[in-house]
Amino acid sequence: MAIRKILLLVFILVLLTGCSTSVGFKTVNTTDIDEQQAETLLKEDKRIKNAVMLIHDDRLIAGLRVNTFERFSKRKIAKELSKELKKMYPDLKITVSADSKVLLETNKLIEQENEQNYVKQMKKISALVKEET
Amino acid sequence: MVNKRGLLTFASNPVIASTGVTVGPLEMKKSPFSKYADKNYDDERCGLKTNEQGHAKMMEDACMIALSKLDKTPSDAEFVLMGDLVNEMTPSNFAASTIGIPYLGMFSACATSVSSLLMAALLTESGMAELVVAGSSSQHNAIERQFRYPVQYGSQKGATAQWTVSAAGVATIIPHIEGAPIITCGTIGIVTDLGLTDPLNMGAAMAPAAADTFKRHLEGHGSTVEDYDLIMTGDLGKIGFELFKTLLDRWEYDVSSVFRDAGAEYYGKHPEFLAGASGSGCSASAYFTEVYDKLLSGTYKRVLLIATGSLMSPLSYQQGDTIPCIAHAVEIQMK
Amino acid sequence: MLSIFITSFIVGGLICVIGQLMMDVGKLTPAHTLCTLVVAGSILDGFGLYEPLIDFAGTGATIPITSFGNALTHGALAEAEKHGIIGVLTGMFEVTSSGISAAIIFGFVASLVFKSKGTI
Amino acid sequence: MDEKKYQQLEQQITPKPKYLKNCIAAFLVGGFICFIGQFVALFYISYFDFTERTASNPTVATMIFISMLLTGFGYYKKIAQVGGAGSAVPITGFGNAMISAAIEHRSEGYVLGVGGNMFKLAGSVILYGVFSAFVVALIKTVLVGLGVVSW
Repeated sequence: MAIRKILLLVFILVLLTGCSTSVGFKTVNTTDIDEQQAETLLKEDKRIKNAVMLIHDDRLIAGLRVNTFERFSKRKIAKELSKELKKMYPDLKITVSADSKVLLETNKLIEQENEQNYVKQMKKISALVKEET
Repeated sequence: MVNKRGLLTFASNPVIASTGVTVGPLEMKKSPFSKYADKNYDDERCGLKTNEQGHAKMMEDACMIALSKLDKTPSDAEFVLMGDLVNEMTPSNFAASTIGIPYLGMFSACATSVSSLLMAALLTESGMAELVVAGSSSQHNAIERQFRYPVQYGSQKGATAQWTVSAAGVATIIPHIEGAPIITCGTIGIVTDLGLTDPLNMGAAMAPAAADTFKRHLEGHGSTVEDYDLIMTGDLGKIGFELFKTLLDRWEYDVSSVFRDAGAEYYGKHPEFLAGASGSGCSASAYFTEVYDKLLSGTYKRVLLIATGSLMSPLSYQQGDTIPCIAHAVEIQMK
Repeated sequence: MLSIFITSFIVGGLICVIGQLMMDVGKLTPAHTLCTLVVAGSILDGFGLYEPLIDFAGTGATIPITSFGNALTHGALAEAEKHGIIGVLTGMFEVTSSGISAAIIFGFVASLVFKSKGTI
Repeated sequence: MDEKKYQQLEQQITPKPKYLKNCIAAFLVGGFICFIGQFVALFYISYFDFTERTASNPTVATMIFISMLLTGFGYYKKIAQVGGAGSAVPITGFGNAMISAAIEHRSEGYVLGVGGNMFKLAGSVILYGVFSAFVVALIKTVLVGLGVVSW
């Protein structure tokens, strides 16, 4: 009985491994601000596994996924990066979060490629991030 | 000189004329004793609204069955002595109110089956009664909820935990006639408390009481283990029964296969029921089914029944008190 | 995304093992065990250690009862940060009410629908 | 036979709990409940406006709902017999404590029975949770006020 349970578990885990998609690093910029600086900042941070960044209008949203054992301090990492980005782009409203919801939503937004939606959705994401503290 | 305290001897040879046993659905499925039972129910509450009402109904049906086997009605019986484990024994009270026989509530926890039998024999012996009904019962849900947790609450039970049976066992006692098992003597137990406090290991708490009563009975009535075809304890369960046998072994009694425990055997030693069965219906329904039938058929000539009870309440063990225990013994012979 | 499932399983399982050891070795009743764990959760949050655990293990840290103590303390601390000492009293149930309210509501619904059964 | 000797004998004969087996069972059952919870949380994150953090509220509520069904149909008891703390420690066990008490005491009526007894088992968890939270938060607030630690 126990063996069957474990087998089932392993099976589920294997399934999950197959499904899990890794988005890598992705940046979309609809403004003429230079995004290179931000991109390298995220890419060179070894703690970060995946990142999706969207710059539109006067907003910058970055959804991060950190390495498994860095998750303990993922809030701190997000805060740190947020500060640095603020330094780089003092004119933008910056939202950085390591919450997978932000990553998912931002990614979805980019994949929809509907620019009219951007402002509304980006506001919503920022609001979600604020709500949780 | 042999100490005669607590010993009873019945010179007039009162007999158990008939028995009535009702069991719940789970017992019907899992218990080897249930094949001797007179009635079983598909529903734990016997189709009634509450567990306690079902409990009373089981008791009442058992009484009616025992009486009907003698072609008697409740109005023929002089006394009814019975008890259970619910607060203030309300199921027995309600059952007594329905059948309308003069009633004495008996409480010795799970030893009620034997204590009521002894009292019934005494009433008959004294000449005050021609027909006495005696018995006890328990119902799993009602007891579980009172002594432990709600029935559906998930708590892991250890190997010492016992399962309260849903069953009622009743016997009718009349003055001597031929061809019925005779209640020859008995021993009233002394409350024994060796300082155990775990309410989920009652077998261990009760074992010394059973051993004490056993020793006093054998010494007081001058018998030996070899005289008996069966020595059956009530609801010690597997662990309590082990302890009981160990104690007797230390006192240099011959612990042979004549020793059995109703609680340990009640569910066919099924591991799901852990240490076995308990409850005042356990000993009653085991004694008044298999043991009584085998006495009638002559398989057993002389048996000693020692029912054990732990006299605690949820209040007492939560206040940190120990578990006082009692055991009563009755000797039944077929001549 | 995947690793959260594994960490959740392991951390949640380990908290339960602690509970099991308290029950088996420490001979505590389930109620005592749960109370101790709740208190432990609230103390951990006092040191700011429980939130990182939630970030690491997701539901592995929010489903065990320890999170209940954590959430109560967290609510109280968040309010205290804003309103000072009075916030300790007022903020307590800010975060956690969902567990208790769900248990109350579903408990009542269950009492309407189900009957207890003594089968094994 | 005196008390001490008997208690020693009792200790000898009473089987010890199977520590290792119980712990493994608790680990698997408890871990599995959290694992299921993670699926539920993922569902709320993906399809509703919940972040990882805020999703824990609906997740807990959903787990208690599942616990209600398992309790009502009599399965939770069986899981608990195998899992031990693995089923008692997760929030589903808290739900089970309240729900089983509510079901059990319906026979005494909805106000005195269900209402009065629902918190019979779970009440102590709420009490100690609230009280310890109060003490911890109070100490921390005072310490912050004194400048010993920061938020």
